[in-house]
Amino acid sequence: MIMKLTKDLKVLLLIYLILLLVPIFVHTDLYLMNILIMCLIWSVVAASWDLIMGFSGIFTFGQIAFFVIGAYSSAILTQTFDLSPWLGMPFGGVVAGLTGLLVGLPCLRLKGAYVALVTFAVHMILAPLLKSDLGRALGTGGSQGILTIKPMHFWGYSFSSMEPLPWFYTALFISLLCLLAVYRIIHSNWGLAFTAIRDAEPFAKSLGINGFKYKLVVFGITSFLTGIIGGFYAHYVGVLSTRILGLNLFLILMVMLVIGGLGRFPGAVIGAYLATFLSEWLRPMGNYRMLIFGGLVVLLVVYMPQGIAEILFPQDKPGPLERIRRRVFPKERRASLSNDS
Amino acid sequence: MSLKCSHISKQFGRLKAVDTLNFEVQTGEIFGIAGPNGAGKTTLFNMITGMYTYSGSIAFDGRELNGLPAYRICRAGIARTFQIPQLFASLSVSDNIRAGAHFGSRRNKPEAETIEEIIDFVGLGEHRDHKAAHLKLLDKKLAMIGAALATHPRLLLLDEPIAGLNPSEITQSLELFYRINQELGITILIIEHFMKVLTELSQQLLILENGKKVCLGPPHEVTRDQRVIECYLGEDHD
Amino acid sequence: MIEIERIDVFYGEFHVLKNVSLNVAEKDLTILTGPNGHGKSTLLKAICGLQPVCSGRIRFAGKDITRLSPERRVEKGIVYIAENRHLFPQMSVLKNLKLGAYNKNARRDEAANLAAVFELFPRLKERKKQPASTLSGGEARMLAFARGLMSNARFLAIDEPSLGLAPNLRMNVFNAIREVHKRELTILLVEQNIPKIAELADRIHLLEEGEMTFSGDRETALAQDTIKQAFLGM
Amino acid sequence: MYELIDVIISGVTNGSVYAMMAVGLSLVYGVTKVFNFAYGSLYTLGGYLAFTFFGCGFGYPLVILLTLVSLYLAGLLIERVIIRPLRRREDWEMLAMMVTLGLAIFLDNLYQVVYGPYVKSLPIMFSGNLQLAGFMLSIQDLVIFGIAVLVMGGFMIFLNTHRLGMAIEAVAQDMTGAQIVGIPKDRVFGFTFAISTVLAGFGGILLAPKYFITPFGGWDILVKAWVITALGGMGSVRGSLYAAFLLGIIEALIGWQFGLTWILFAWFAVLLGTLIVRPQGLFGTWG
Repeated sequence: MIMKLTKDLKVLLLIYLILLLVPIFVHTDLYLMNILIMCLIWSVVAASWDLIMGFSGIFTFGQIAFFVIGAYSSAILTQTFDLSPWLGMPFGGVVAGLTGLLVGLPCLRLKGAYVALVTFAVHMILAPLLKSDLGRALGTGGSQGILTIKPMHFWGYSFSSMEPLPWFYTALFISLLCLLAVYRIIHSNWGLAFTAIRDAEPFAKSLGINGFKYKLVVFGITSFLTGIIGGFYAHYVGVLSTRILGLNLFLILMVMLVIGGLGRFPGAVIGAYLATFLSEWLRPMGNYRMLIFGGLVVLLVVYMPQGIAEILFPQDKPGPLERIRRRVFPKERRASLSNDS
Repeated sequence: MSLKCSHISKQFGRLKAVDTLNFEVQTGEIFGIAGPNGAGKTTLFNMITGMYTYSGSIAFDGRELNGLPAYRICRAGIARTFQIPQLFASLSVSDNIRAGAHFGSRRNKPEAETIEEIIDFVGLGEHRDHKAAHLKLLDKKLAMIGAALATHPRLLLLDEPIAGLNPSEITQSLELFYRINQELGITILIIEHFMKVLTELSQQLLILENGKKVCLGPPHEVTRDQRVIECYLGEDHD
Repeated sequence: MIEIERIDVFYGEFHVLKNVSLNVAEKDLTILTGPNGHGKSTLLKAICGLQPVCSGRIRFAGKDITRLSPERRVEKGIVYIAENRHLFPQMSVLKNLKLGAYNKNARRDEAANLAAVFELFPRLKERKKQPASTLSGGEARMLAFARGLMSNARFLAIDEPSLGLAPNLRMNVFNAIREVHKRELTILLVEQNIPKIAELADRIHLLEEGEMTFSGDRETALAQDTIKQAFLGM
Repeated sequence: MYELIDVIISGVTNGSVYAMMAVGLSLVYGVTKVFNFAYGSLYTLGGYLAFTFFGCGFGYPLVILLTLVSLYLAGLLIERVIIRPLRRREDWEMLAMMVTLGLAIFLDNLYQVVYGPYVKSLPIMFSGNLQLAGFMLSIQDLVIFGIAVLVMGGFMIFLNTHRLGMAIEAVAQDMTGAQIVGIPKDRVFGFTFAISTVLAGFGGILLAPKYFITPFGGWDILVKAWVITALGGMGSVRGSLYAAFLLGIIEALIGWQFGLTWILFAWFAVLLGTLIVRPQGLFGTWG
């Protein structure tokens, strides 16, 4: 296990090392830099979603809702109180995290499909809520959205949309922090508890794991991380509207997870990069883009449900050849099993 | 006295799975439970470990357990295994045991030390880093017992721990149960169908049928009891 | 009638049946005994198609049925009566019985079979409107048995019919089995309560740790201490 | 007062169609354990298919017939091609949710590509109103209500008396038991999925003259059918019926009193309230 930890981490750090150097070659290409920044943002959302869905086995559909809540909170706070976005982002995280706890609470007693329903309903009602009078009173700008969100700044230097480099390295830094947090959690005792509850809840409880507590914790922590990066998104893009709650983004995020493989940590990150690029690459296809994405999800789930992680990080499972061999020669398998002991 | 169950009952719809049952388990003994399928044996375990709500009282070392959630009962010093091996399939053997050591135990001993001791104790050294899902049945059972032991229990409930094992594996398991009882001083409650095993292992034997106590006493007496022979061993048995 | 040839069955990594062979002759009542958890039920399920077989063959009336779907086996007359019953809890007793006659060979005999079943278990007739979930343990077992009889079986695989039953009910079930056997049905019965039922048996088999450790006719079996030891443990 | 009764009548009409669709969603979950995210898109599919057949110049009876047959075949195909292969896997219920979500978005965008983003509508089945005890009842509404009730009633009778219907219930109540009596499990799964597709699509046809057809219009319906199903108890057909009428009326009242934007909140509030008190829904049982 110890060996595997470092392997996951190595992959992650290698990715970030490459990303650190990439701007040297492409920093003049605004379009490409923008895609890279979006990759960094979505990788955090995908990894958080994977933490709750893949590692903890809780089927939630509320991740984008928390992302949006984080984004709006940070935008509104920095605007209303004229605060620095550096404070807005953690504040967005906290609001999203608290909402996560609130949503998680009724989900504790519910079974799989019901949890999906409640969280999906949160996603579905968030747009009308933000557009409503109540939302407008909070400063969401109603259906128009928020049009002028403060950009980030650093030591008095304000980031501009024409210069991608500061944005890129800030995104790199924040997303790396968030992903390292996800990595730490997966390999901490919390992660142990999450996975234990997913794999065998009664056994986990009989070993002293408080199921309620850890399910709540995972709701809180994943929505917190998602909220932070949501805050960054708000300041980076500069405008916010409820359009982001449309189903396209939802599906693209799902593609990220399916490509990456559920519960295969750096998988979701890689899935996020691939899906973001794929999405950009398909943009000229117009309406066909989402058609292709939908079809892609169907094909991937049916034919490659373990995602790309299956290819990149094969686990100590018998490979396909071995499985066929075992099916054909069960006796041999029996002999080899008893030799082991 | 270690565990005391007084007038405990559990009903599922119209079915009385456990029906006003009374018994006491003495500290340090091995206490056997047998009875036909559906007699309420596993239900009883689920009640003791807080997986079911029930009526009546179960006290452990004088502390009332009824109403405590499962994880608190574990921390009170009761661990269990399951009939069909339950493990954290995607985690390694040592992580399975770590879960017990970290969450279940209140001892201040370093976790790593506990894990090593237990892996040695149950004899899973070579499988330490293997995924639980890929173990064979005996090793799964050993890993499950190991995780339970890692919580430093004073009472261990074993639910049909040798079902499906071959004779040499059974011998190995029984030896382990003795060592758990003798070396670690843990009281054991064991459900088993194999009469021979129970008569050898246990100091007291409880026979259940339809949730009711049929007979309770030292094994050699129980197996001669007419009612036990009728309900469990067969009427023409001698 | 049933010929099982060296079958192996796995549950995941766990080798449940190891190279098991068993023949049940037509119109015989064969008892399969052995300790719990040693593969008796799995063998019955393998015969009825509920448990895939890894290697080996199963033949019924001379034809290979190893890869046949459960419903095709029921059509051929192979009927399983499960130990844990598998009734349809929210349906009435009558509906449960009618579903027993689902396969197309049993459909036309539904009325006749229903009358016969009610004659055999008058108790069920009294309760035919009641949902199955409200039956007592013994009644539920009767219903499971009766539902099996509705399928126009040629071969019945009965899994521990006496389990958890009070002695009088147990006699009821045994009498029913005796009655059914008289109608020239072939029966493979998994049972631990041997002395009660042994007088009916033509052959007795002992399955231990997934291996057939004894096969023989009634007299030899009852003379053997191994049988007693194996399932009484003493 | 008159207005209130009008509102309730409209609620009951919508409720009847919701009930029909919720029964389909609940059935497919109860029997096949698939939580069908594409259910809303299949509702839309019904509308578009009918629209297409109208384009061929057919009249209502033939259009409905052709649409329902196509829906049935589509349901069989979907079950066979993308759901059955998943069933072998351990985590297939989760994968089934993802695959149907993918299918939903695929279908929605397919509609958009084929039919364009603008609303389509079906001709009104019956125009005119009926004067009854001082109330104006639209004949169209009455017909919709009548058809929905008939379909549901017929479906209930089918489930309770027909052999195949009983087989479906049997699989829902005990899958192994169903196999023991010789019910072909796979065929029942396929048939159930196909029937639920027909119910969804039929709902689409019935509501299309009133609410139009849009490529993404199914999501609203999915959430509603979903809430009804959860409120009534997953897999409980009877529960879905009560919940559908209840929510149909609540919806009409809220829309009338507070405006359309609050409808979704009301649904969600009712759902959450119920789930907190009874996590298994009104009539559901665990397991």
